[in-house]
Amino acid sequence: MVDKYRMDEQTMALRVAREFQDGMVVNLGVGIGTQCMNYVPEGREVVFQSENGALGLGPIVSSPDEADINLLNAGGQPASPMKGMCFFSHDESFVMIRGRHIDMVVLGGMEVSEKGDLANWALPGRGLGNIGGSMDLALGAKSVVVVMTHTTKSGKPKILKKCSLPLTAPECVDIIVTDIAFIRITDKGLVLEEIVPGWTVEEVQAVTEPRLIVSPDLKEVTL
Amino acid sequence: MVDKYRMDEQTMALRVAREFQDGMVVNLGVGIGTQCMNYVPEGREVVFQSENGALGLGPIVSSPDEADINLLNAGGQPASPMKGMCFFSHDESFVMIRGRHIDMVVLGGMEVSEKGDLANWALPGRGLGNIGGSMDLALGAKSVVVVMTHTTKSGKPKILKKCSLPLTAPECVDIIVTDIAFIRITDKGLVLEEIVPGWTVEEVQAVTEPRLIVSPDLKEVTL
Amino acid sequence: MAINKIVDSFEEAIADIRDGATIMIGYFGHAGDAPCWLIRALAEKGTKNLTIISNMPGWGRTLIPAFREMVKGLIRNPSWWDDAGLLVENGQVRKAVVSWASGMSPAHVNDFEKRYQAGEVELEMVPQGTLAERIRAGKAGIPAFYVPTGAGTVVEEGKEVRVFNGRRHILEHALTADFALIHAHKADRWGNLVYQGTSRTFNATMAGAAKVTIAEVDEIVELGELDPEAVVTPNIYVDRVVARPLEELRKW
Amino acid sequence: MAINKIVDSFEEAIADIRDGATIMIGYFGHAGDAPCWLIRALAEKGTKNLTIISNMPGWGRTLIPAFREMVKGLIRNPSWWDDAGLLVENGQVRKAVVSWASGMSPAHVNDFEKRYQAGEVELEMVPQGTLAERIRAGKAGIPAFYVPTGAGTVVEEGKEVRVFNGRRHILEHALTADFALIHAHKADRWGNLVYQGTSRTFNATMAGAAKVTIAEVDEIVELGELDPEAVVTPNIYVDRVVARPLEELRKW
Repeated sequence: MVDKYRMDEQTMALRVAREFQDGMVVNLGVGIGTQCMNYVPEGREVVFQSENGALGLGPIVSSPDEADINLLNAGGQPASPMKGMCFFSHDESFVMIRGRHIDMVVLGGMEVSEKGDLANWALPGRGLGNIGGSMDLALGAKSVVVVMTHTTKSGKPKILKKCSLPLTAPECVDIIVTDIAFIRITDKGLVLEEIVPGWTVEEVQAVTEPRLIVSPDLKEVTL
Repeated sequence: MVDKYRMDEQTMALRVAREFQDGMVVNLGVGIGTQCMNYVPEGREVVFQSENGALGLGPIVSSPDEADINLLNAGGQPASPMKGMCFFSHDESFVMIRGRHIDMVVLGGMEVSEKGDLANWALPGRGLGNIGGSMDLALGAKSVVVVMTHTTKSGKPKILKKCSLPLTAPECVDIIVTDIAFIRITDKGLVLEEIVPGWTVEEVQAVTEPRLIVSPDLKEVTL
Repeated sequence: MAINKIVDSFEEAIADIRDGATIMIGYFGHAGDAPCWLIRALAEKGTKNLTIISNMPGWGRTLIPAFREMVKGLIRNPSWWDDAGLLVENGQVRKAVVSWASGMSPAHVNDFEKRYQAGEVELEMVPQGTLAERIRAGKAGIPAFYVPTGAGTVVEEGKEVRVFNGRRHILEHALTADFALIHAHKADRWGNLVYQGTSRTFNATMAGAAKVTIAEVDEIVELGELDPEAVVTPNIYVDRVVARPLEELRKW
Repeated sequence: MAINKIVDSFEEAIADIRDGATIMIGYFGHAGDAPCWLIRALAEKGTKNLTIISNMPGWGRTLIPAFREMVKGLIRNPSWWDDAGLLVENGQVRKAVVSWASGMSPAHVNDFEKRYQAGEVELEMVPQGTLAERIRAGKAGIPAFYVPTGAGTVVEEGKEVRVFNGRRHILEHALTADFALIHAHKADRWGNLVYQGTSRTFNATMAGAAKVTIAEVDEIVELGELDPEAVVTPNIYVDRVVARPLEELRKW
């Protein structure tokens, strides 16, 4: 299994970005999320909401010479100015988020349960951690995409029957994009819709705790 | 009593405006209140808050040629633009009001009780009326000045032991300016501090239901 | 291909408003802040049984002429001024949630009051600050909150009372609607809005508080023309934008 | 004679902050939005037993160099960047009310976390949107409100739970403070503020939520120079204004 292909962060970001539909307002969580900013599919116009108070920021700049310390995304990366962008305070930002005005959010995950519970903020064994905007985003966005490696560094499943870590929000995740699969969470359970080339359904199931429903349209991840 | 001098609206507005201290933020209720805008004492800078979304509007304009339909005070009168003014939405306006950021409000009154209860919004016998911003202003401002005639058109007292009309807010009034007197509401009761020339304490008491405490510094109203 | 919230006509902008809808109408009470053209389009369409959420049910054509006359020494109000009173006078309104139910003085009786006295319309009176905050709560995903406003008055009746910091407070609930009709000064195709002076009022508060927010504006400008530091209503809250006829604005 | 909220020095601006005070410190977590000079003045003054309300207890001088290094291929951060971490490292903080308690990654441990593990500081973790809303509620005279955020998680523990529209919500209470230290771009003598880009964050939210709001700004301009349509923080929320030293801003 060590030799099998797994998507790297950039490739996962690219796959996630394919979910962005024309006209959507999307919030990108810190981490892999913010990388999606640069991969909006050709011909689609997407408005990014950054919880630090901006709508409509452009792609991350490519050199410090273009960077503006007052034009940052939520991950602290300098973004390009765009026509149509606007700015607001933190309370207004979370009016948008909690008030269900965001079409899609892309969050990192430590664990996701088969019911769509998400755990992504606590530092295990350290008694604290970083909730940040994750709880508001997880329950406020109309659609929640979690992007994460399929297993922990030691190879244990991160998609579980029940989360063991403190929850971010219960029953909130709609889509899981991992380095080996694309899984949709439905009322019937976890539906495996896409798989990375070189992996079999059995191999993906072996590193996933709950039972996967294989989509009749199962296909290889395309970017 | 018919022949005795009573202050007219403009004169009452002038007397009220003397209460404006340098640097205060003042909201002027619809009616006599908005007339105070033009009588800020010389040498004092006062910022007017209009609940329709402005801070720092200037005096009411003197001709329709100077009027701007987007520069109105809460009474709908066109105000002059001033350096330092700014605008905001209705929710923000009442964050200021309810959040106790306004130093003083000047409201009209139908009845005031000896404890400082105010009634000024209901239309007696009609089952409806205009609450408007009065309830928020009456309890949100740090200091509440009520300006009204001392008696009804039929000569009945408007300063009562207990209000008979639906309340705007209980125990909220600090100062009553009428056409014949200036009364401060204290823990001990109603203190008559100023009286209009030509009236005796007994005559003012005769048209006031609760007992008035005469201030040791009682004087004539000066403008 | 590109986000475009611009709609060509007022009729089209309100075409999907159905009988029985709940509609927020943004204004404080003057000519500068009302979505006059959207209101007239809705009057023309004749949609019935509306619940309106607004600062007031409106002066209407019953009182606007009197108002105009009252203030004419101070200000000239535009010929195109209309407010929700037009919908009331048209018999389209079933219920009003407002802070200011009657005319501008006890002597001025609006059509809403006549219908209220006749038992034809329902009224929910809400203090103005609570009205604004309930609308914001609807936009913000906050179902309920406590305020001191109205405690110890008739507004308290039937509501949960609770003491915080030694002071009575009452529980107030969020307001949402099917549509919000608002007026702003300029918009771009994304729906960013700016206003003029004291015309933000309930317009800026209601933007985003309904399922569909429709903004009537004086002018539509190119994307990028609005100063990003001066946008008052972020595009996310606006679904449709429709421009007033320039020739009528000019005429005034 | 005239309203003048301008204070000449950072020392003077914070002179009345006493031991045991509760202080809001406005920033999200980057160099562009922190009131760096006010924080340093407070560090120099050495005020103790502070409760800080902020998005995070700060990277501090423990982590700012690492952060700087991490992002240097993308952005150059100014030499004068400091955050509340400086106060934590100085042993001035007793308690932090924050949404983000640790470093920027599990590998980056800030001084607050070390002190927390040693039992030297208290921590109240609040989801970011709830933190912002609790601060706004403090400013708005709203003692408490219900949110869905945190329901079904550890955030719910010890809080009142209530179902609205079939969904669990928890009761959250307003936050206020003795002082709010914020950063804005420009101010006038009345205290009107404008910001730049993504630097409004908690600065604009905290303005007015404390008994005394002190704004550190890049530039003080004449009254009337700020566009009234573009003022973000109305003057009523600001008590003191102090300007950053121009030569240091220029140097960077």
